[in-house]
Amino acid sequence: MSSLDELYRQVILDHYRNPRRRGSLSGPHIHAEGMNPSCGDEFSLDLRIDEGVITDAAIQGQGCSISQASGSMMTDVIVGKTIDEAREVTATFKLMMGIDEGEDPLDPERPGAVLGDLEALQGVKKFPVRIKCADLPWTTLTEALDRIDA
Amino acid sequence: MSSLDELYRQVILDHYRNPRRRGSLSGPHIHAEGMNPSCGDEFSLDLRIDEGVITDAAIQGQGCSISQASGSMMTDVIVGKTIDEAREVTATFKLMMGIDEGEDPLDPERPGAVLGDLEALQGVKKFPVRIKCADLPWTTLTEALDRIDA
Amino acid sequence: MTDLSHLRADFPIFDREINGHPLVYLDSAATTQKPVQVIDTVDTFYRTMNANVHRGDHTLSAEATDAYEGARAKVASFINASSPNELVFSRGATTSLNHIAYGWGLNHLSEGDRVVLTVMEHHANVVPWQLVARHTGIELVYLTLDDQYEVDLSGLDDLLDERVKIVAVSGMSNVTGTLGPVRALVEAARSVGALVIVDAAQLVPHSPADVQELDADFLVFSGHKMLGPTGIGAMWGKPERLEEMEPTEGGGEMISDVGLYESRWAPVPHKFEAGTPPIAQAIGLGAAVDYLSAIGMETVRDHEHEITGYALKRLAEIPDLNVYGPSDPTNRGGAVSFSLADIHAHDIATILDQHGVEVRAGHHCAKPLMRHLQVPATARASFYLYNTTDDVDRLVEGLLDARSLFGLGT
Amino acid sequence: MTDLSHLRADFPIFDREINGHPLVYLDSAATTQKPVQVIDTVDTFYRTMNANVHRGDHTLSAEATDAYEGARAKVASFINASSPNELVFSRGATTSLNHIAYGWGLNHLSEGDRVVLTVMEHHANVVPWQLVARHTGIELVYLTLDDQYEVDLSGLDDLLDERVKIVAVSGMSNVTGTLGPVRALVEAARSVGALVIVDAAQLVPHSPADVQELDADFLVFSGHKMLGPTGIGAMWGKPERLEEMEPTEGGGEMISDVGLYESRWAPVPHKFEAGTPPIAQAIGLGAAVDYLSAIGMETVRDHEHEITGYALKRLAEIPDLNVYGPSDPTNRGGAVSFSLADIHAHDIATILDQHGVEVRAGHHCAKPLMRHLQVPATARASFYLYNTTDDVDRLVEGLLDARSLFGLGT
Ligand SMILES: Cc1ncc(COP(=O)(O)O)c(C=O)c1O
Ligand SMILES: Cc1ncc(COP(=O)(O)O)c(C=O)c1O
Repeated sequence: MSSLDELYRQVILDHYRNPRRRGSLSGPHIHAEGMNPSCGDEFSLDLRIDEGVITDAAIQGQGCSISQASGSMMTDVIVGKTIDEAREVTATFKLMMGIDEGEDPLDPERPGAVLGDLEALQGVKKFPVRIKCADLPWTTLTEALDRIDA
Repeated sequence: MSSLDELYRQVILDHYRNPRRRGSLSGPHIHAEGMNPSCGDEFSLDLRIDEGVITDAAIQGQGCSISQASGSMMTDVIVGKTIDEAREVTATFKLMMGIDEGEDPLDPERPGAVLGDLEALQGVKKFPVRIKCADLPWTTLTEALDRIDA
Repeated sequence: MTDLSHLRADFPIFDREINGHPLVYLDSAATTQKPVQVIDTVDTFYRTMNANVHRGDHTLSAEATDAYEGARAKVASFINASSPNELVFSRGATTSLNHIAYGWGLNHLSEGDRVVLTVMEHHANVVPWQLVARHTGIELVYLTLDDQYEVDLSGLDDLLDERVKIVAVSGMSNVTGTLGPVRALVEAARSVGALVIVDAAQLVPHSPADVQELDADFLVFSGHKMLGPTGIGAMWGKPERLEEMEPTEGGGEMISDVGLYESRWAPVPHKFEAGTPPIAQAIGLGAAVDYLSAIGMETVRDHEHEITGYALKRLAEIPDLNVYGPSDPTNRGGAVSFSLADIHAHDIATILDQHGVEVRAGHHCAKPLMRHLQVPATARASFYLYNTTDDVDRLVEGLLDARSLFGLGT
Repeated sequence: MTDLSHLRADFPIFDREINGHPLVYLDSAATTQKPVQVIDTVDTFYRTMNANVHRGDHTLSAEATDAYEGARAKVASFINASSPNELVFSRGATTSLNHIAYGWGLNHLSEGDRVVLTVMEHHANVVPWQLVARHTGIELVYLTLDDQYEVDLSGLDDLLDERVKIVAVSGMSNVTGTLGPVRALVEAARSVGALVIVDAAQLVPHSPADVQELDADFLVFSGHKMLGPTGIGAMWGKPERLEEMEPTEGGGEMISDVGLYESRWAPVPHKFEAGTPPIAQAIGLGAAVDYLSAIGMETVRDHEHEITGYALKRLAEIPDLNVYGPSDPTNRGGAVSFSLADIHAHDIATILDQHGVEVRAGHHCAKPLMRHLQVPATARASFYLYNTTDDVDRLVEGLLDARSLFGLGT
C-alpha cells in the first residue's frame, strides 16, 4: 500500500464525510476550542459529564480530513468513558502517533489501549507535518478535561 | 613617489597645521556651513563681498588634513576674485579632481586656471573615498555664492 | 509558447527529488527559487569584499558601499524610478508597508480620516492599518471583489470624499491573481487628494512595473519573491512623500547628528535605513534584477500568461474543480487558487507533495479574502519563469490521484 | 597565547590582498568576516531547500521551517535562554532595540517617566528612546564615564527612583571597549522596579553570555557581528516582558486571525515576526553559533584578551598615541580607539589602508561619547578570533609610517 493509501484509509474518509456527533450540546456542558494556527484548522468540543463519566459529546469545526476524522473517531471512543479513562486513551493515542514517547501503546495488555477506528490514523506518522492535524481534537479534549478538574 | 607621499605633500600638511584665515568675520558677511555626513568633517565659511569682489574670507571647522587644507588653500585663491571668477576657480578645481568632467582644467590658456597650491590636491584622485573631503570647502563656497545671487 | 526552459539549468534546486519525483515547484507566490547568479553573488560578496557600508574609509568598506549603492541604483532603475534616492531598502514588503503606515500614516492621519483597502489585500496591507487605527482612530473602508474576481469600482465615486487620505491596494493578488486597478485608483484618489500605496509584492516580480507611469505615491516589494535572497525588500516613494515621512527606526547611519536629547536625520533614503542594512542581500537582489532584466520583464509576463492559460485549461478538465480567480489568463497573475470537490486544501497539498508537486494550502495570509470567498482555505499553484507545461501536467496528474484517493471518479 | 591562527583558513577573505598587502582586518566591531561554514550553509539552503517557512505543507517548506526553527533553538541556547520561544529574530540589533522601544516603551511609558542610558551608548540605543520621548514625554537621563573609561555608578543611588522605568546599557562599548556593568545595574534597577535592556551587539560575539545569569529583561544582538550573515539579528526577552509587549509590525505569520477591522496575534515569538523572515540568514546565524560553540566562547574571550593586551602594549610604544579605553585587557573588549598626535583619524585610516590594514575612523555611531571624550573622531582597531599578533605588528608599522608621513619622528 502506498503511504497515501495508508493515510487516506476508507474509515478516515468515512469519518471525514460523515462525522459522528456533529453539532453542539444544549444543557450543562463543558466547551473547549482548538485551532491550528499554521494551517487554520478549527475544532470545538462540547462534553456532558455525569458523575465523572462522559455521557455525551458534540463536535464542530473545519479542516482537513485528518483533523476532522480524528475528532469524529475520538468522540466514538470517549463517550461512555470516565474522565480518567479518557485521559488514558489520549495518552495512548499520543503514544501511537509518536507525539509522546513511551512503551508500546497498542500492547493489548495495556489498559485503555482500545483505540478502535483511531488505529487507522497510524498512517499519518509518515507525514510529520500532518501529525498536528490528527492531534488537534486531542489537545482540545485535554483542555476541556483540565477545565473540569480545575 | 608613493601614492601616500603624493597625497600628503608638504604644502598640504602646512595648510592643515597652519590654516590661513581661520576664524570668523565681524561686520556684514555671508555665512555657509558644510558637513560630510559619512565622515563627520565640518567646514564653515564667512565671505565679505564688496561690489562683486570677495574682499575677505574666514574659515572654521574640523576634519582630516585634506578637507582642512583644501579649505585653507581655497581662501588663498578666492580672496580678491570676483564672484564669477570664484565660480570659475571652483569649476576648474572640480575638473582637476575629476568631480566634474570636461576639458583639461590645467591648460594654462584657460581663464581661472591658476589653482596655485591647490594643484597639490591632485594626489587625492588616487583615493576616491577622500575626494569628498577635498570637495567639502568648495560645495560650501558654492552654497555661499548661490546665496548672494538669490 | 515562450520557452524559457533553458533557464531551469540556472536553478540548482531543480536537481532535487521530492518523495522520489523530480521537484515541481508551484509555490513561487510564497517565495521563488534562486538562480546560481544570485547565489554566487552573495557567496562572492562574503568571500571577497565583506565589510560594513558607509563606514570608515578602508578599501573593503568602500567596495562594499559601492556594491550596496550600486544595487540600489539597479533596483531603482528596474522599476524606472527617477533616482536611486527614491528607493529605500527594507527587510521586505511587510516591513516596507509598516514603515509607510507608521512613518507616514501615524504622522499625517487623525480621527475620522479614512484608509481605503480592498478585500483581497494580504495581511501585510491590512494589519499595519489596523495598528495605526488603534493609535489614531482612523477608519478602514474596503472595496470588494465582483463575481469575476475583479475589484469592484462601482461604489468608488460615492466612497471617495475628503475623509479618504490613503488608498492602499495590491498590484496583484497572491490568491486570485487579480490585478489591482492601480491606474484607476490613482486617478480617483488624486481627485480627493488621497495618496495611493501599491503593494507590488506580486506585481514587480511578474511583469514590467514603471513607477513613473503608475504614478502612485509608494510602492513596495520583496526580494525573495523575485529570485533574490530572503531578508531584503524595498520601498519606493515619491521624493515629496519620503521627505514628509518620519523615520520609524532610529540608530546609526540614519542620522546627521545625535545629541543626548535630540538628533537630526540624514537625507533620504538613509533616513530610513537605520543600522547595518542587509548588505549581502541587497547586492544579491541587484543580481536578481540583472537576471530578470536580461530575460526582459515582457518575456517573463508573456511566459506567465501562457503557462497560466495552459493551467486554467487543464484544470477545467478536472471534474468538481473550482478556480477562484479571473478566467482571462492575459489579464491576471500566475497565482491560481482552487478547490477540488470535498477534498480539503491540506489534503490536496499532501497528496501533490507525494507526487513531488509543491503547492500551498491555507488562507495565504488573506483571511479577509477567504471570508469573502466563503472558503476556509484554498489550494494554490503559482507559476514563475522556470515553470513549464510539464509542471502543469504533473499537477493535473496529482489532482486526479487525489480524486481517486478520495473515492471520486476521475 | 591562545593560538587560533589555524581558524584563518576557514575565512576565504584572507586570500585577498589590499593595496598589494595581505589583508589585515581590524574592523570586526563594524562587521565580522564569515567562515566557509556559514557561507556554505546559506549557499546550501538556497540550492537545496529554499522555501518559505510556516506555510503550506509541502516537503521543501517543512524542511525550511525545521531549519529556521532549529536555528532559533541554537541561537537561544547559545545565550542560555530557557526556551527558543524567548528568542525573536530581527534584522539586527538596531531593529531589536527599536522594537523594544516602540513595542514595550510606547505602551508602558508616559510623561515624566525616565529612561537611564549611558554616554557610551551606540546611536541604536539612543535614537529609539529619543523617538519614543517625542511621543510620550519621557525623560532621558545619562550615566557618564569616569576617567578610567568605566561607567560611573557613583550617582546611581540618587538617580534611581520610581520615575525610572528602564535602564538600557551597552554590554560592551564599540568605541572604548568598556564593559557595561550589567549585573550591578540589574540589581539597582530591580530595587525600583525598572527594566534592564542590554545592547549586547558587542558582547554576545566576544564572550560567553548567559541571559539567565545576567537576569536582564531584554538583550539584543546582530548576526553579522558574530560571523553570521548580514540581515539577521535577535531580541531575547523574558517571557513576561514579551507577553506585555505589543507587536510593532503587522502582517502575515504574526496573527492568529485577521478580520477587516480587528485581528488577534499569534503566540510569542511569532507575534513579533511579521511577514517572511530572513530565513537563509537565520539559518546562517545558526551555523555561526555552531562554529563559535565548537571553539568555545571562553576561548574566544581569552584570545581576545590576549590580543588586546598585546595591542595595548605595542601601541604604548608609539609616541603621542593616546588610547581611549580601559587599560586592563582582561576587563574590557577588543575595540581599541585611539588618536595619534595631530593626525586626523581619517588620515590614519587612509594610511593604514595603504598598508593593507583595515581600521575604522570616525564617530563610530557614538556621537554622545565623542562629545564626552572631546574628540570629533577616533581611529579604531577591533579584534576577533581570526586576528593574530602579526596583525597588531602590521598595525604598528602602519602607524609609524603615518608619523613619518606627517613629518613626526618615529
Ligand atoms: C500581495 C502580497 N503582499 C505582501 C506580501 C508580504 O511579503 P513578505 O512576506 O515578503 O514581507 C506578500 C507575500 O506573501 C504578498 O503576496
Ligand atoms: C554597541 C552596538 N550597538 C548596536 C549596534 C548596531 O548594530 P546593527 O548595525 O547591526 O543593527 C552596534 C553596531 O555597530 C554596536 O556596536
